[in-house]
Amino acid sequence: MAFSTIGSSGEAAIHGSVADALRGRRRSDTRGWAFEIGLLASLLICLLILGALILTVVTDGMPVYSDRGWEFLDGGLSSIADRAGISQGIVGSFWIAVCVVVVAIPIGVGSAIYLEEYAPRTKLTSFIELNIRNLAGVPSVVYGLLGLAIFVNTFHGFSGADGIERSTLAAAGVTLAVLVLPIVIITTAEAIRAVPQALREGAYGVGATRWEVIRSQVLPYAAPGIFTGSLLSIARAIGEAAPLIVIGAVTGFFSAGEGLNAQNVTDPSHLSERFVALPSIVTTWAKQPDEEFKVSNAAATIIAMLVFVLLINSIAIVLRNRFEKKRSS
Amino acid sequence: MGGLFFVAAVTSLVISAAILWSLFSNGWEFLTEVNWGHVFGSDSWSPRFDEFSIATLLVGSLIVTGIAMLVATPLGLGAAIYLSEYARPGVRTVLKPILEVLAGIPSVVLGVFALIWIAPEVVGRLFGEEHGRGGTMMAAGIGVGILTIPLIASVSEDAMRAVPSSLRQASAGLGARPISTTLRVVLPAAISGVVAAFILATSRALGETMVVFIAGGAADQAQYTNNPLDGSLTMTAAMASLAVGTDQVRGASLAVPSLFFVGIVLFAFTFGLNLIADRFVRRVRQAY
Amino acid sequence: MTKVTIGRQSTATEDVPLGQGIEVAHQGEANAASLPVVFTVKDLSAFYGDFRAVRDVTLDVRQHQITAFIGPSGCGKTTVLRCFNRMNDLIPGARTEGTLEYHGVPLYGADVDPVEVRRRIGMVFQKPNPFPKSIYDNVTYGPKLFGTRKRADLEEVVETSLRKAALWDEVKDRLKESAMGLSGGQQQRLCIARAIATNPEVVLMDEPCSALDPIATARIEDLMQEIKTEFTIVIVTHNMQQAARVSDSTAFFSTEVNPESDRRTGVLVEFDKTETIFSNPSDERTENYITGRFG
Amino acid sequence: MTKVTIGRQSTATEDVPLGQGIEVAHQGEANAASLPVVFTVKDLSAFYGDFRAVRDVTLDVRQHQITAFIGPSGCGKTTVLRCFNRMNDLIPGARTEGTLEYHGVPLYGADVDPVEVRRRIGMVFQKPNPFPKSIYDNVTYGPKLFGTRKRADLEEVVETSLRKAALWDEVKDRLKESAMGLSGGQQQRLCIARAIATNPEVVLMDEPCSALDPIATARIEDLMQEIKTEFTIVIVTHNMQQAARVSDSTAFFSTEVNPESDRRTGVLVEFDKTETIFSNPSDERTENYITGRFG
Amino acid sequence: GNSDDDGGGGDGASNLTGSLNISGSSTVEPISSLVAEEFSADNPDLKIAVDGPGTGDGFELFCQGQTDISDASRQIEPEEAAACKKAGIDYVELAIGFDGITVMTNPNNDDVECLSFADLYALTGPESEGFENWSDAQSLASELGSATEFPDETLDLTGPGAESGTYDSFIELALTDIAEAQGLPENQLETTRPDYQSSADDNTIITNIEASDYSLGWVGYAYAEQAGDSVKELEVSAEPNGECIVPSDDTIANGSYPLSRTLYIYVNKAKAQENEAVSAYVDFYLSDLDTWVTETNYVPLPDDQVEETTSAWSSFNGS
Ligand SMILES: Nc1ncnc2c1ncn2[C@@H]1O[C@H](COP(=O)(O)OP(=O)(O)OP(=O)(O)O)[C@@H](O)[C@H]1O
Ligand SMILES: Nc1ncnc2c1ncn2[C@@H]1O[C@H](COP(=O)(O)OP(=O)(O)OP(=O)(O)O)[C@@H](O)[C@H]1O
Ligand SMILES: [Mg+2]
Ligand SMILES: [Mg+2]
Repeated sequence: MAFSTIGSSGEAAIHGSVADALRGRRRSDTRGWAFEIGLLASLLICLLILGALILTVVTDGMPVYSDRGWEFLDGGLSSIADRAGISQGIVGSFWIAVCVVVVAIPIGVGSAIYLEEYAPRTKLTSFIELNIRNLAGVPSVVYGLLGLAIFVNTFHGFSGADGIERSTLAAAGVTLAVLVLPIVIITTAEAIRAVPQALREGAYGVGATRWEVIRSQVLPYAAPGIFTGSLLSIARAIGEAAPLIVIGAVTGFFSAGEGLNAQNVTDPSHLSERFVALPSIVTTWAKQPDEEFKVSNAAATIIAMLVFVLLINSIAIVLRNRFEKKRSS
Repeated sequence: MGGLFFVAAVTSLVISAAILWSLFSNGWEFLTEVNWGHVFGSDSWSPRFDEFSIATLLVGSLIVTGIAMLVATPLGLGAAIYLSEYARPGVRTVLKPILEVLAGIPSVVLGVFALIWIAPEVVGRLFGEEHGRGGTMMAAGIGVGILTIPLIASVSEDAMRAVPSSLRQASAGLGARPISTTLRVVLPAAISGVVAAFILATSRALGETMVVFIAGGAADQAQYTNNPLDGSLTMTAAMASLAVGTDQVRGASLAVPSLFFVGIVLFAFTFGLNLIADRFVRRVRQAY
Repeated sequence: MTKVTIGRQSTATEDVPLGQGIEVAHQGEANAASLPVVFTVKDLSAFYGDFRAVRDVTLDVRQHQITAFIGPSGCGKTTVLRCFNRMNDLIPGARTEGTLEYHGVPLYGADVDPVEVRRRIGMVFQKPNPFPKSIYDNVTYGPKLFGTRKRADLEEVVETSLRKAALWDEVKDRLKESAMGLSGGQQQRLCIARAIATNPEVVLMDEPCSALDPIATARIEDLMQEIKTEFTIVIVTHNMQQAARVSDSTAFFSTEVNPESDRRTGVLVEFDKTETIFSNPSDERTENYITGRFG
Repeated sequence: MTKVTIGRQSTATEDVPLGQGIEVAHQGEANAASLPVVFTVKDLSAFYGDFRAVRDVTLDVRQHQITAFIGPSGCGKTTVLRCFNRMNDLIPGARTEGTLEYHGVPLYGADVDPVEVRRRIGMVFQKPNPFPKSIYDNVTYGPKLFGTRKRADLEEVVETSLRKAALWDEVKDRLKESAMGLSGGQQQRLCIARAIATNPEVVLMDEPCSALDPIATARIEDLMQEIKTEFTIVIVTHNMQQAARVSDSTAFFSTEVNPESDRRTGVLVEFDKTETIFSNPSDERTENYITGRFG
Repeated sequence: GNSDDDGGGGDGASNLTGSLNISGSSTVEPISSLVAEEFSADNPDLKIAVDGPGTGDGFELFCQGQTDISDASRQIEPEEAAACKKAGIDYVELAIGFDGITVMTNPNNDDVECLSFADLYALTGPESEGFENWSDAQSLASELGSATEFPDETLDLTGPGAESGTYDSFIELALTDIAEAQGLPENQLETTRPDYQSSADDNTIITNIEASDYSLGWVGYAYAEQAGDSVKELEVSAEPNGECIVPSDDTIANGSYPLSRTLYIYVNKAKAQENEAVSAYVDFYLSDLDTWVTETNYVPLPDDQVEETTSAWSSFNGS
């Protein structure tokens, strides 16, 4: 090494040797440079794909809106391409989201609280946790089979109906709620795990009971995380098609009240009727031979769906980033 | 209060039980009545001809999943490494959402995208225009791959961020350049997380339905083929087709029971993969 | 064998017997022994799962005294302290063996409710951990739990507690502001205020100053001297001078490496009047430690 | 004003002038000034973003000497130390002002490659941070980076480095086993071995013993004495006795609260021969600190 | 609680309630959907659902009494009729229009213009299993008396799945007779070769046709028309070397095009009696048959057949 002899040699000499030693090979590190470029590239490719996707959908779908605008959203299904609208799909998706909020989120948050705050470290507990992680990985189409066998065939779609009328919106909604339940549980559990132990100890230290600690410290602190997780799961549910198909979304014409007025959309009687939802409409139309359905209408429906889904997602993402920053500082 | 929450937690067990019950109580008819010669002997999946060549579906799933992984692994891993090791905080907050948005795209959308864009623009250009005119396993595979990129990216990024920065500092302190630190310290330390990401993604791809159903180039019935440029059915696509064609048929042929039979096979595969992945993930957690 | 003399003023040269050396914040040690015993500890061991973190702890904590725990890192000070208000119940698998009585009542007795215990025995932690709420809400958190609802009462509690915690003057105009905006030292004093707001009999403090700067540290040390007339205080500290300055009795813990498992178990080496511990400790390990050869 | 005398043997009563009080591990201080200067620091300030963490640092680090940084928490010891091998470059927004020369070469000069700097100026961190690899791979990590490939060479490096780090005998039979299996003290010595394996000129140590038990600490202190003949060492420590025991020169940092922003900025209070700092410091803050009035 | 006035307008809002379930042929679905759409404009509170899983599946449901009306692209088969009888379900059969089956190849394929049933049998019949090339079918075709020259190119065969009426009709119209003449066993009279790319989804068929230069496939006339120039419609002759006829509205309506079929709806009598909506819907259906059928690209019935249909309905409905 260059410096073994430093003690003896003169300062000036050293200065020189050190100077050019340190000047180093900064510019010669091509490997590292290429590596970094490659990595960045893979990210940019993802960006590209996203761009292509959105561009395709918009170029194919936008004409429908520029031609028909509100009419397309407000109109009902039709076998005439330039009459067809998606109001029934919006109604369906709306109620599916409601089911998620009403069924999945309370149960999910509840289980997460139990697992993080109450559960003793027993075999049962770790089994439940393993079980939840596995449920999160079960293919959505399998959940469809669950819905078909249990909610449709066994519970008659919660509507007491018979025959094909058992394939109700309620059955679909509950199925999707079940499908996103593991997601709610996992995200909530993470949010709760992120609550500093110091906060809990502080509260316990002045003699709070477990529930008081959860209510006054844990939940408030974890709220943003829980909220984010819930939003993401709603978005997921709105986008899922496979289970709907398996349960038996209507493929042809379907009348569900008329129009996109608040009164019709929020009419809970839809729950006990057969259904379509935005994703199932996309599927049916994408499989039509008629280009107007297959491309234009399908793309237009996708735009409507993406607006919902991406809106919800980005709210969630922004929220989370905002709080991550707050917390880290 | 605790009791209430406990009940909530237990519902997840009920759900799993329900899934198993649905699959087997309905699949039972198939398992008992099918002529197994038509399951292992035949070379085509066509439930209405009582041809149940599971091999056709397995190979279909294998090919699509394989293509998906070939697409997703390099992209997802590359993105993850960049975000966790190279991107400055500012850049990160700009780039990360790309993946998160991508993760939010519903699979139907990617299905349509694969059919009307990937098929002609990617498959068509790469493998000859005649292969780009319709759905193929290639187009579907690429679509599914895109769908799984965010999964691979986020899981392996988490794993790499779990590597304590003290190790990076130690490496830098010894005069290592970022590339050495990444390849020799961070990746080895995070390897089980990366593996887990890969397995999880595989399981996700295996279970992905809509993309293959819409862009897989076959419906209802498929001949055995191992050429990615053909159309064929995966397990999931076969289920979807059965559902669309037959969602209201009650037990006439073995068609509907076969739907649940495929369900059982698919469930078995994904369940196994998830279990393995879980092992790896937990190894990451224990590591530090 | 030479020795280091660390003097308040390095110019000082004449030697002084160690005992008086300590700035004694407490008179009449003579009758200390006569003060009522709050905690009786006999052969206490604390476990995490099947790992024995500390063993053979035997000491008495007396009323209106400040008892200090010192010792190298990992010797079990925190663990023992957290047994005193059953804080360890929160850690899965944590348990104790041996005798730990609070006014003669076995703290780990079957019919003892840990929540009640913590209402009588408050705690201040190593890292200031105010709630992400207003200063006011932080102090009133405990009293509200115990049913104090009237605004007037609460406001009184806030003022008195903050005064006792020597924080009132600094924050009286910003009670509604978030506690997170306070400096580390202020936050710690707020935590003390929060702890005494429910007026417990005992206050346990785990290295309350280790995260603070010298000035804040000094404030809190003075504060302890003031409130000890009302409360019984047990304090864990890494800082021998601090123990010497503030405490009446000192327990010195150390660790012994268990040869086969080579995990280190804490032991109580010596417990005695603070001045004794620092003037002529009877155990050589204590001596090595306080002379700072190690740690 | 009374004072505490803490003696190696509490029975000792006769007084000794402070200077000799320090166990001097280094003879011939006289010619220290003649040793070549490795680092020249003039009016150095270090910033994180626009927060000035430490300012007005002026000192010389001389070859084959041990220079200690002491001072209360948050006073910028680590920050300054990490400027010496540009580790702070890794922290976004971290920068310096003022002069920091290494053998007369401005370390932050435009054409200086931080990677090259770190190859000559090794570092040992507060928490032992061995790679989750085998002991062998840990030590050879650096040499391999710089192109040493031959098995024989590597093995030699491993043995010599581990010997210098006084670890060889304990691990020579288990070189292929994971370093995570070592005790804290062994891990820290492994990190030292890893740092000197690339044969740097300078080794920077940030509280290398703070995570260790007394015995391990003693080992590492002795170790420093042995290797200082080959390397120049800069060490940050919280433990004054340690600084007194091992270092030739000592820099005492303290913090000043900036009234408006009320963030605390570190300042170099005093830099001098270790014995001077501990016997008659010229600054009162230094004195207060070493007499342990503040934690 | 929905507002009665609505976009539909139309003749007299009778405003029925209850529900109406229609299923069956995916070929007929567009027609029934269109009717349903117009009908529900007048009856906003009536729940109508139209599905198109396929004629076979439709009759399954119909004969279990799950649906009120079943769309069919062929007449009900004996087994299906038996099933209905067993379930005590009585029905009226109403013809509503024509659908041609179009035989298609890829526009780039210039070697083939017209195929006879014999050719189709040689290319797609049960005996053709395993044929990879058009030319593989040559010998069988000539054996059946056809003079058509097949190119020596890979044969990419695609068609509807067994559940669709189009599939059945194709076999009935083109294959079965020859199969019998060839003396095939029972179980092979009613099938095509199993080894072809089939699909319930006519779109997939079209795209498969587009996908290969020497593809061959068949699909409903309507779909072929919509697909436009992306496929090449072949002429068809019933007899080997007979007159080649191009599929068109006329040739189909006047029955000269051999590969055309009649479309039906089957109405469950009992339901029609107990559920006012059913009969009202059928009335509405028949009131303007021509429009519905043409609007959905099918071929309307000639007037005399319209007469038959309406009388068939009124004779039941009247009684
Ligand atoms: N939650 C826990 N689970 C398992 N072991 C623990 C836990 N907390 C502490 N320990 C172990 O118990 C022993 C005593 O820890 P404790 O924190 O009481 O030491 P301490 O004297 O407070 O150290 P310090 O001075 O660093 O705070 C240590 O060996 C530690 O590793
Ligand atoms: N990465 C960072 N970003 C912003 N500020 C930092 C960062 N690291 C340290 N600081 C601040 O710089 C100041 C000096 O920190 P530093 O770690 O150098 O102190 P120290 O003397 O090493 O303290 P200790 O003895 O606790 O290690 C502190 O106010 C700290 O809050
Ligand atoms: Mg502690
Ligand atoms: Mg530091």
